[in-house]
Amino acid sequence: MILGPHVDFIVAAYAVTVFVVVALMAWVILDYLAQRRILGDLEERGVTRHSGRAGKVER
Amino acid sequence: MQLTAENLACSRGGREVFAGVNFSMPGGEALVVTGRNGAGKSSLLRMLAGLISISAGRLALTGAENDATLAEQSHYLGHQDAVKPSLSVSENLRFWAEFLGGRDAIGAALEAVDLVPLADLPAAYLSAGQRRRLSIARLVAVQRPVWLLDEPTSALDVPSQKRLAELMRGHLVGGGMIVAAAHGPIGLERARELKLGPA
Amino acid sequence: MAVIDLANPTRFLAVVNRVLPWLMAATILAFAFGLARVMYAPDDYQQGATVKIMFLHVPAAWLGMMGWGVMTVAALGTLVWRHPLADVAGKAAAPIGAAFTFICLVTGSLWGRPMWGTYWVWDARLTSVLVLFLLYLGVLALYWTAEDPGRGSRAAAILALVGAVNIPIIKFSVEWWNTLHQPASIIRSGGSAIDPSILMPLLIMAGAFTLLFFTLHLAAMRNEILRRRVRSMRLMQASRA
Amino acid sequence: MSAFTALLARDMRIAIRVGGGALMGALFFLIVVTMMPFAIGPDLALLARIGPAILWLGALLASLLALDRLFATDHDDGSLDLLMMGRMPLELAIAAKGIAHWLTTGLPLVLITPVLGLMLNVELGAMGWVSLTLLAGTPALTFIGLIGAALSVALRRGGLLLAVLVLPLTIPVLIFGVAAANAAIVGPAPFGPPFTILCALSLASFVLGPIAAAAALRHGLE
Repeated sequence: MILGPHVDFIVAAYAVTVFVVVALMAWVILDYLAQRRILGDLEERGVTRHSGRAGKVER
Repeated sequence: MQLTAENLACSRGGREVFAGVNFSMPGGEALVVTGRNGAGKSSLLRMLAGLISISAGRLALTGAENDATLAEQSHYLGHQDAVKPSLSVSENLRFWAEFLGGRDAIGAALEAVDLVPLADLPAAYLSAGQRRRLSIARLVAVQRPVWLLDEPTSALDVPSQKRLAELMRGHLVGGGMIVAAAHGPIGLERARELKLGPA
Repeated sequence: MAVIDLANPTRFLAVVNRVLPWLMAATILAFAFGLARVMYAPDDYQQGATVKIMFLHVPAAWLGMMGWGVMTVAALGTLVWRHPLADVAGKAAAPIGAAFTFICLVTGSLWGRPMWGTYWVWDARLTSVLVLFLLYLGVLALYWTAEDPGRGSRAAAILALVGAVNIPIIKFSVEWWNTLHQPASIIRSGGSAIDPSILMPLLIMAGAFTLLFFTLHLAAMRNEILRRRVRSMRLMQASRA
Repeated sequence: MSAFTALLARDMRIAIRVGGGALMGALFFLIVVTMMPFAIGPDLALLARIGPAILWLGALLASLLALDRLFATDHDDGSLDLLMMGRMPLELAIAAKGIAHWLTTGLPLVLITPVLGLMLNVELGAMGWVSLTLLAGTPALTFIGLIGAALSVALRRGGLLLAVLVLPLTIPVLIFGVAAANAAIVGPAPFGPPFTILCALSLASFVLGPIAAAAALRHGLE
């Protein structure tokens, strides 16, 4: 494969694309881990999503 | 320590709000300012806090730190809570503690207002009463001799009002003083009353 | 039946968890295959080796536009059917579509420098893509500013629909503006039939990028569902304390 | 942490959180600069010649419009009362807010300038000079803008009032900023004198802005 006189531009284009795609993937993965961690934290403290006890009569 | 007001007057926008207010109180005492709406309760507190200028009369705090003004030795709890919704509960409190130059007592202060379980929660999730409690935590986190409280019990439920009353009693026992504006009882048994406006 | 099943976020999460690894594998395979074909693709007689940039640029342009298409459909879902997943789909599509539009702009200007002698010309097509990018940034800013996700996504849905109606008008007026000011001075190889030896790799790359888009989109949707779960749990926590 | 750094850190943290205004100025800048060729026409030679002026105007508008809510949010939620009661002089508190605002709004403007320069066909080397003038000049815009932000809070009016009050005050910054940029790109006048004056303007406004803003807040909020 010979890239000719404009090799810099071609490499730069691929590099930018790889960078943006990697950034997107990092965003998705880190965000996923962060949300999981917070959810785990909240569950550990016994917080639930639905007001489980709200309907019942407290004695 | 002695807080003295002599012939204090306040006029706002050309209208006289109050005039001839006199009181003198030593440390360890509380003063409850009462009066109908518009009598100038909030204005008096803001004047003590140095937020509005004194139209006439004299105001002095003696016997405390010598080179600090009254405002710099006071805590002011106004109608708004000075809570930033995007910061967490502990971030909010830590900022005010650092800004007001207090000691590092964030945990104890959150404990005192019962907000420890919510410490990491963004303040946007708090209810009005919880925001109020976070605001009160500031008074505990940073030691200042004078507390200026503008209707401190508003938005608080009964247990929180009781907890606030305990905090206020502790502050008085420690030699501090409290000036509070209120419509109803705020839970202090031995407070002097200052009635503003025509009877 | 399947649609109703997917409407439930919990069920949707389960499906995503099952599908995502396969989708990822397919994406990687498609890229491996596509890039291999790209390596052996011949040079263009006019563009020379820079035609290799086109294998990134053209799919990115398509996906940038498709991202807005996804947002438009999701916006209808939000506004008309009030579908809970539509909000999530629209919000997740915005940054991904913006990223692909950005790739399109950058690769385009990196291609333009050797071909046209400048990184940027106010050519009708480039300018339209730039406007699309600005619209994406507007939607992202809207999501970023709104603290209440429900209100934010309805506002963004309206903006997405307005944008979908407006994009053709913008495109038309930009073309008119451009021809008014600038007689055709740019040599473009468009119009002539593309040689299959270039077209095939291009299509494969487009497929690979599309798979990548959907992989990222599903993963981002999953994050968004989790984020809303965190929000409702925090609200619950605050109301209990 | 001192009160100054605490306030600085708080404002920056709020700016980058959800609902904060960081990068919004840069986005506005990008859009304003993009609109210019639609009005002027896509003539690259013309755009290259007036590019620095367009960039400076865009940066001016972006940094002023972003200042709108700087004190208003603190005023609305009661924080401003406490900031005024602090042991730290109000002037310093305002300076801390100004620095935080410049770091989250002004600096991004400077950083994206080279990209916008490409679109206006300004050469890469020349772009460096324009960025340098913006780096030296945008602090002046922010700190002069503080005065307008304080006045608009004191008068309880937001939005355009700020621009109306402040834009005339920024004329010197605009003159010497564009002059320095043009001197660096096309000459023949030397780059040094206008750039030095630009730096002097920034330094002077760094002192005068907080003082005037503090006075406006003190008298306005009684």
